[in-house]
Amino acid sequence: MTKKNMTRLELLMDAGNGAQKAGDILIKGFAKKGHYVFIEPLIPAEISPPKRTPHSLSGAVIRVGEDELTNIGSYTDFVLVEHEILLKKRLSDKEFSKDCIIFIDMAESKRFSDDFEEVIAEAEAEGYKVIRFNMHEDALATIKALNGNGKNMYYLGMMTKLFEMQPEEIETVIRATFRKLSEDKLNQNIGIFKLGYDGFAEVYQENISIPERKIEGDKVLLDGNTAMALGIIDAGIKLFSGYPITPASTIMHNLAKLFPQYGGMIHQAEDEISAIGTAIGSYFVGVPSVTATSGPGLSLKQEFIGLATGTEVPCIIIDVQRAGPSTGLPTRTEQSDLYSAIYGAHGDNATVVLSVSNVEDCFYAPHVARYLTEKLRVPVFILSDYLTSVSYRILDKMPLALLQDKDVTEIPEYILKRFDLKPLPENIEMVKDNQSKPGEEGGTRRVTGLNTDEAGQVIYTSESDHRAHQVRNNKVYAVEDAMLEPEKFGDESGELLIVSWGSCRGVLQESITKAKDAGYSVGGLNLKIVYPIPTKHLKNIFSKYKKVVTIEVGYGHERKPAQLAGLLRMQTLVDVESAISNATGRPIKPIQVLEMIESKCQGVPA
Amino acid sequence: MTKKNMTRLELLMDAGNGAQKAGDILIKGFAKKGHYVFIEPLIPAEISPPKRTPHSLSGAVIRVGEDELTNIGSYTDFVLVEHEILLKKRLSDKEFSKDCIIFIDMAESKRFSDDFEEVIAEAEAEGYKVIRFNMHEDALATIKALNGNGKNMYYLGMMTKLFEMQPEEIETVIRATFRKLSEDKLNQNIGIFKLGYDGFAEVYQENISIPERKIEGDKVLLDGNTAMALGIIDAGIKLFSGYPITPASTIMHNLAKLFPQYGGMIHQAEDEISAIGTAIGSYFVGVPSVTATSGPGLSLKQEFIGLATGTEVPCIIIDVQRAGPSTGLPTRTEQSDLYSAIYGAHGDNATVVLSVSNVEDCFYAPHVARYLTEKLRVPVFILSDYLTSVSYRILDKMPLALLQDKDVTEIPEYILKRFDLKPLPENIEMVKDNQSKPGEEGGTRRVTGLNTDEAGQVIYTSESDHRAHQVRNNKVYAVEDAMLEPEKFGDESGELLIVSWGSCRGVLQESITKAKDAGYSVGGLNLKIVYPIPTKHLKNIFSKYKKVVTIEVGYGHERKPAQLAGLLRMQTLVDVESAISNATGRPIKPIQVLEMIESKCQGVPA
Amino acid sequence: MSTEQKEKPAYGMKDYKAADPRWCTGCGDYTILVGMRKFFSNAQLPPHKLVNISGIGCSGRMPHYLETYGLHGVHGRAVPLAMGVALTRPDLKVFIHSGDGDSISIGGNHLLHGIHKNFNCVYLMYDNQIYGLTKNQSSPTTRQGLPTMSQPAGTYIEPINPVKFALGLGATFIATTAEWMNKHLVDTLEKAYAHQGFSFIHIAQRCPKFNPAAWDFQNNEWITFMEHENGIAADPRISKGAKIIQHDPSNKNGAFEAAEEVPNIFGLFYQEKKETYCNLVQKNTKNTAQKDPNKILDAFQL
Amino acid sequence: MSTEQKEKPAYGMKDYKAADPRWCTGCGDYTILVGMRKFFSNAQLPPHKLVNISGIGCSGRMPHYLETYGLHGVHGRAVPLAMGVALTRPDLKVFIHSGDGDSISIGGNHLLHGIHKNFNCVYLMYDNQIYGLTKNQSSPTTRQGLPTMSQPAGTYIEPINPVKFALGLGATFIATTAEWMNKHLVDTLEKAYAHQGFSFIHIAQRCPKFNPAAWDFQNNEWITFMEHENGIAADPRISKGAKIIQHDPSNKNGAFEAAEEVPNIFGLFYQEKKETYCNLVQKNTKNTAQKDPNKILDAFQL
Ligand SMILES: Cc1ncc(C[n+]2csc(CCOP(=O)(O)OP(=O)(O)O)c2C)c(N)n1
Ligand SMILES: Cc1ncc(C[n+]2csc(CCOP(=O)(O)OP(=O)(O)O)c2C)c(N)n1
Ligand code: SF4
Ligand code: SF4
Ligand SMILES: [Mg+2]
Ligand SMILES: [Mg+2]
Repeated sequence: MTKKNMTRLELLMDAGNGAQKAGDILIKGFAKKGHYVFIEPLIPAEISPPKRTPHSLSGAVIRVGEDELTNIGSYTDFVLVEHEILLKKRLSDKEFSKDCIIFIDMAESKRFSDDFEEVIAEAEAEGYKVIRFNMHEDALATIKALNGNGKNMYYLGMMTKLFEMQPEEIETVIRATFRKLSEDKLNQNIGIFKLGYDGFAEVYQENISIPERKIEGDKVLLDGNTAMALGIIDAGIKLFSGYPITPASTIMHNLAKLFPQYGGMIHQAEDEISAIGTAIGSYFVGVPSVTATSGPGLSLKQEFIGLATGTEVPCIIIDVQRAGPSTGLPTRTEQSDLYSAIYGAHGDNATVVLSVSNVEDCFYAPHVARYLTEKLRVPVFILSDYLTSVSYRILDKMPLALLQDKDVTEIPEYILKRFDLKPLPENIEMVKDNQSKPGEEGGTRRVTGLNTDEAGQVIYTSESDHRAHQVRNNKVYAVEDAMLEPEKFGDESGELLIVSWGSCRGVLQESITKAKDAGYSVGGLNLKIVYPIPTKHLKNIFSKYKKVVTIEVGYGHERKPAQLAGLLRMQTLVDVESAISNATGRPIKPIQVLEMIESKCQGVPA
Repeated sequence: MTKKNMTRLELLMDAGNGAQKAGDILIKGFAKKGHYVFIEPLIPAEISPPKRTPHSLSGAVIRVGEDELTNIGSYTDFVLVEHEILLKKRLSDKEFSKDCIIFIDMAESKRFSDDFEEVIAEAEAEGYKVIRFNMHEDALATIKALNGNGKNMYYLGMMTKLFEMQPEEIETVIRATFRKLSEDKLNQNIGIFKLGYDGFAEVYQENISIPERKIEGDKVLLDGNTAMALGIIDAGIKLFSGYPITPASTIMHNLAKLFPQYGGMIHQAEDEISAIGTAIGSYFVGVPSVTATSGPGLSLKQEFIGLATGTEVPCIIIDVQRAGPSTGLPTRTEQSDLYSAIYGAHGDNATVVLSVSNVEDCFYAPHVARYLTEKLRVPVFILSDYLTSVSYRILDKMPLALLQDKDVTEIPEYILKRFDLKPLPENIEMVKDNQSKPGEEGGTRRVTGLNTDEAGQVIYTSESDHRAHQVRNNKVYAVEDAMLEPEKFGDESGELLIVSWGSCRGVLQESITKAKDAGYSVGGLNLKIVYPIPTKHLKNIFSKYKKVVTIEVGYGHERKPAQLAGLLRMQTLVDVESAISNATGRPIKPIQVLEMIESKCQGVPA
Repeated sequence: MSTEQKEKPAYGMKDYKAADPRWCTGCGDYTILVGMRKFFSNAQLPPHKLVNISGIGCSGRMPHYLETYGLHGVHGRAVPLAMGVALTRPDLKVFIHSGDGDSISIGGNHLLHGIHKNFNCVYLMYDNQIYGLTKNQSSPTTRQGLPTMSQPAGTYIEPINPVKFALGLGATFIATTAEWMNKHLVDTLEKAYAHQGFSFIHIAQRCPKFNPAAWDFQNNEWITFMEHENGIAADPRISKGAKIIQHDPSNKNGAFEAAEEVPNIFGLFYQEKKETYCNLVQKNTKNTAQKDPNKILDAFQL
Repeated sequence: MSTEQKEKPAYGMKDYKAADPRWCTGCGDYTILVGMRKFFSNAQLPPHKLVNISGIGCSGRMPHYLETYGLHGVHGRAVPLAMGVALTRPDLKVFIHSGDGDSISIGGNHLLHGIHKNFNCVYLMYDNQIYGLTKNQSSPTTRQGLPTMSQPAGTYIEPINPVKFALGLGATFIATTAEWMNKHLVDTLEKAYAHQGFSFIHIAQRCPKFNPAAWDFQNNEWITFMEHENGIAADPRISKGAKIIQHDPSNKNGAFEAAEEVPNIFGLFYQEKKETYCNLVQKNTKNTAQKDPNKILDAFQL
């Protein structure tokens, strides 16, 4: 039995065969043992592409450990894969650890033996250990009887054994998960599971054990988009107005079920333009609303975003970034909508952009967005990304803010602090003095995207135009003035400062810890609010390091800094390099960061 | 008689009363005397708002001089205004020279004497000389007979006298302009004109004379949008696809008349999204096309712009910038769509952005845009602005390129040079190897916004994603590598370098000359291509000055550099300040630049 | 309070007047503005309960001139804004003002879905058969052959028939009127307001500036009024010389046939009772068993 | 070449096959793909003269699987792209592939104007009454009451009737078919292709993944075929048990009445000859006296 305090495994199957279900059950098992998990589903861009094609790859990457996990890590130690084509596809991502063990189901090798052997040879050439296995005959028979379903239960059984879990406990979770199945079918599935469990000893004799821990406090298992949906409710928002798009859709799906239970409504519009229009209409009459989308939808919303700025109607836009440009790679991750959010609408716009680094941020970002947009009456973005939106984590149950029917200024300070912010000044000047809500007697007023004076009258003079610009931008400066020093990791000064935003925070945190352990003089800084940026703080902090770099999941080059790097350069004039700028659609690995640190610090720990 | 080698006058009337027509006739008179003119129409944002309201202000600002004029200048020396409300409105723009002479028509002062006197007092308090006049009774009678029309002819007569022009010559122009009027009406108008001419001696005894010159070479009188329309034809573009919007519409209006005469077509789409879609469809099948819009339309086109990048289909987008954000001030000028053009589409996009500084640029920009978009197969923007689009100038007749039915690589080098560019390398790598045009046998292929490999197959791997980003961005780097040193004015090194783009070039050029004359150590630099920017050249040039600033017609602040300034900072890390950043909707005045130079150079000429 | 005082209406037409309009002299938009104020005052609608929403165009300026709440949005997209109001504040009354270009050119998809969703509002389509504010381009309702700045050789194709368009989408209220038929206009507004759902009103509107020849004001012979006990009576001032026919507004196929005469026919084409989308969505929330917001995370607990 | 060789068609079905499709097993899109290839081969259309254009959705992938030129655009906006092709290259043949969401939700305005402009193309609306690619949300054609991920308590409102929608816009060709009616599908494609103008085909399409109960395959009793000498014959394999009626496709009012039965009625609703917008625009250029491009600036000379 091998003890590990952290490992990563992955289950790779054809789409529709239940890899993610099996993964879900497995992590609930881990959770019962007090382990922490971080799980990233691998989802095809098509629905159920033909089996035995690379496009059909569907799976779950599961990182499990003794301590809290902030990211998916670098490499996989154990792979369980249904057939050689999926293995080949995943090999190309280069995410297996050097002594990775790959369990490959040989069921289909009879018809495709050459193909199997070729891929296995390829894997072995990389130094991985490939272990072939065949499912028990009885299992195969049951699977046949179930029209091909149930294979995932066999694999689940194998994993249960590999990680020394109690099969009875897992069985309970299976029963809960499939409670809608007939008793018969359920038993068949459990039968397969048990055969997998029992048969594993023949396949592999080692077991992995992660030190167990007593679970302290309430834990929840949540992915980013579910947390965002719950946060929307807790923030006191009453209307979600959206249009389906991957990976934002699941926010809508969650709310479609939950929102009516908490007095809210969801509206599926005919397109993204209409969706934000309806959100603006709702906020104009005083009802907090939100819209959510991904890249292509963000491009479509730009005109209405400008209207929200001009009319001073609050507006919250969630953008779950995916790999672009254009339709791009809809089920891969990226962080490259930052400029589109800040600069996308024509003319000089005033906006605030929040980013989320983890599930907890997803939950609280709607609160902060609501606070900012109602105080300032400028559009506020929440930038999430594919990785954050689909990844599950086990985490401490969050305290609620219960802003339903409360004034947004009652937002607890710990939430603002989470986004490195203190409360805004009480009075914020508006372009238009009268900000009454429809329904208020004596308050009748008109808003427009045309330029107006303080009385709200349409006017085309030089002074009024200048004033309106200044008032709008002052709102953004007010945010900058209310920004605390951003979160930092590692050394307060030294050779290298690494800056991150959004989903890279976890990777940064882990990498800095490791680099410190290795003796490097390095610090980390993560931005939650990415527009405006706290220029004064940053200039001060940057001056304490020899070199400042960013890590971002998005294209960057020495001739074209990645997006955050560019913004930091513009505002601080420090030579911030985008040291890691993955345009691969895959998360940054801690190991990449460590290697970068090594190279930047000339390989010499301080 | 006062001799002046340059002056500025303006005619202010209620909308619909023909101020711009009178201005047009006047400048043709100036042209006959060999003077150069620069004329900026003042256009209300509504069609014909009720008379005697500030919204009704319609007019023509005319700068006239002995030498070629590049901009509208700083201040007006002579104002002819129909009534006090218009004067009051225009006073607020603060564009009258300190010894400005204002001729005010007292026709309406009987009913509004207090109002008249109040405004006149206000003007006089500013130090202007106000001269009241009344039209001749016979003129009033004819105007009444003409249903209120013809007042502009009276004013035209006054101006003709003021500027010592031959009334017969002007009469010829009037006859040509109104050739569709009945002989009777025409004579009535000319009668009014003559009364204005004759009556002026009683109003004011001075005359202004600008040294006459023999006209050398062919001259044309053109505004920016007409030149752009003509350039589109000469560049060999075959389809214009657009949707009406001020101030871009007149490109469409011009082409609607002209294009069919030269084998082209215009398509009015149902909206801006459709307009660009149709332009892309046309270019996909190999027919050069263009779309044109202004701010709100640009916001709507972002999704399709990303598609053009992703599919590698050529695409030219003209954006005639107007004052934003949102609907803003549709008939005022601004330069703040730069970021929306570069960064508006979600994800990492690859684009090139040209800007136009004058009428000649408007004519040649379509050629360069076509060259770049067909060579690189990325979207190419042409950023014009309200000021450039509506302003007329007298200029040398441009040589034609006649690219109709020619391969775009046959573009004459002088045109590229005008945009500080040399020819691109012959071979530019594409994401997709096969770039055949529909109709070509054996070339069948599919394009998509999804990520593809070099064979054009949809693929979601890390390597292909990374490669596609790199190939797209390399196209933009190829432009950067082909960029010459940008145009410079004044000193090659010294205290201060002022950078401009678009319509500010003329102001910059004139200001630098004046500042040099005053002994300041100052240089100017104007960018025609604003994305990418020639980073290497700029770093080198910037290093030769103590301070670098930009002048831009768009919001800027020490906490938020104006758009070009921000880009320069990001790329060069030089502390480029946006020293003049008008968010007033009015052009920058040479005098503003001079004052800025004075303050930056601590008031001390070198 | 004396009875005399009671009889004086609480809200006079003047109470709905805001900024001075900036339209051209003779523009039909003035008449619509008066009609709106007349209708508001007739119905004694409290100004603070009214929300006038518009797109961009000459017509889009309407909200600025009405002393109510107003939202002047972007071009072609008043419907989504209005939907936000209707969904969340059913206590407010929504009026949408939109030109022919705004409605059916750039705004076609929103109008389509507004009609389909049948949310509660009064929709006024100001049809001057031209783009006014951008100075004379063809719109989808411009008559074939009319030269404009965008189609100077004459507008290429036949106009869209807005009534057939609305019928094809299952609209629950469709009426046509003209701004110069003052009483007919106000009657139509009243009827539309009383209807629960998306009330689509097509209004013929003069644009003397760019499309002066769109309608003939010398005689009424080209005009047909549709009347019915459930419909709208012919305009008393205009009906002289006009044809008057009977049409039952519950007859959808008949409406489709009658619509062949648009834009020369005025009255109520179709009306039908149907639950509104907003009602259904609101009900869904109302009928769902409410949960304790303190326990929102409990279902995700391990 | 021998006569035997000559008789072998120059383009077989295989010649139109490109990449392997990635749809779910049992997806109706496969059948449409086969129908397209069958039709192309029947008509012997040269692959390089064909342009297949699509929006986003499962259906939007079609061009990738056809060995012709293809343009896979953005969601809901295939029509503008197609218009660009039709305007500038009338020698190419344009086919548009679009789902129900793509067509009538986000793409409604473009479809509206495509129909109105009546440009030359064959438009295939793949109606699986659901959003497939984004995993099971309500579309404008989803039947009322169906629970989906976006409307889990059941889709709120009645679907839009695509045929009435097209009729209301003055479409010149409207037919309905179903992908499992193989011959009817190919016949419909042929008839649509022969029509000069915007040929709108509504295709009932199975989505076994998310909307398996949309159609009943156990019997044909719910099916009505419309036949006529100028129409499309009932599908021979499906007609057993189905009702067959006569409908004259030149009768527009009759088409509107018959359309009440959509989506259970198949055949040609309406066809009319009308000049296409693209023809008119092209003609305008062709009929304009051409000027010397060397003299383009002369009119502006002083
Ligand atoms: C996105 C966008 N596109 C174009 C415009 C320019 N624009 C303003 S109003 C208008 C059309 C006006 O026509 P219509 O809707 O018929 O209104 P009318 O002025 O005739 O009342 C257009 C194209 C705009 N403001 N925004
Ligand atoms: C602008 C934009 N919005 C949303 C999406 C996400 N999206 C992709 S396909 C689709 C709808 C699919 O439904 P349908 O058009 O009926 O096609 P089907 O998949 O059923 O064939 C949506 C909403 C997108 N790609 N782009
Ligand atoms: S342009 Fe036409 S619609 Fe616009 S204000 Fe003038 S008359 Fe009215
Ligand atoms: S989800 Fe439905 S429409 Fe899409 S491929 Fe699968 S079966 Fe076909
Ligand atoms: Mg109009
Ligand atoms: Mg569908």
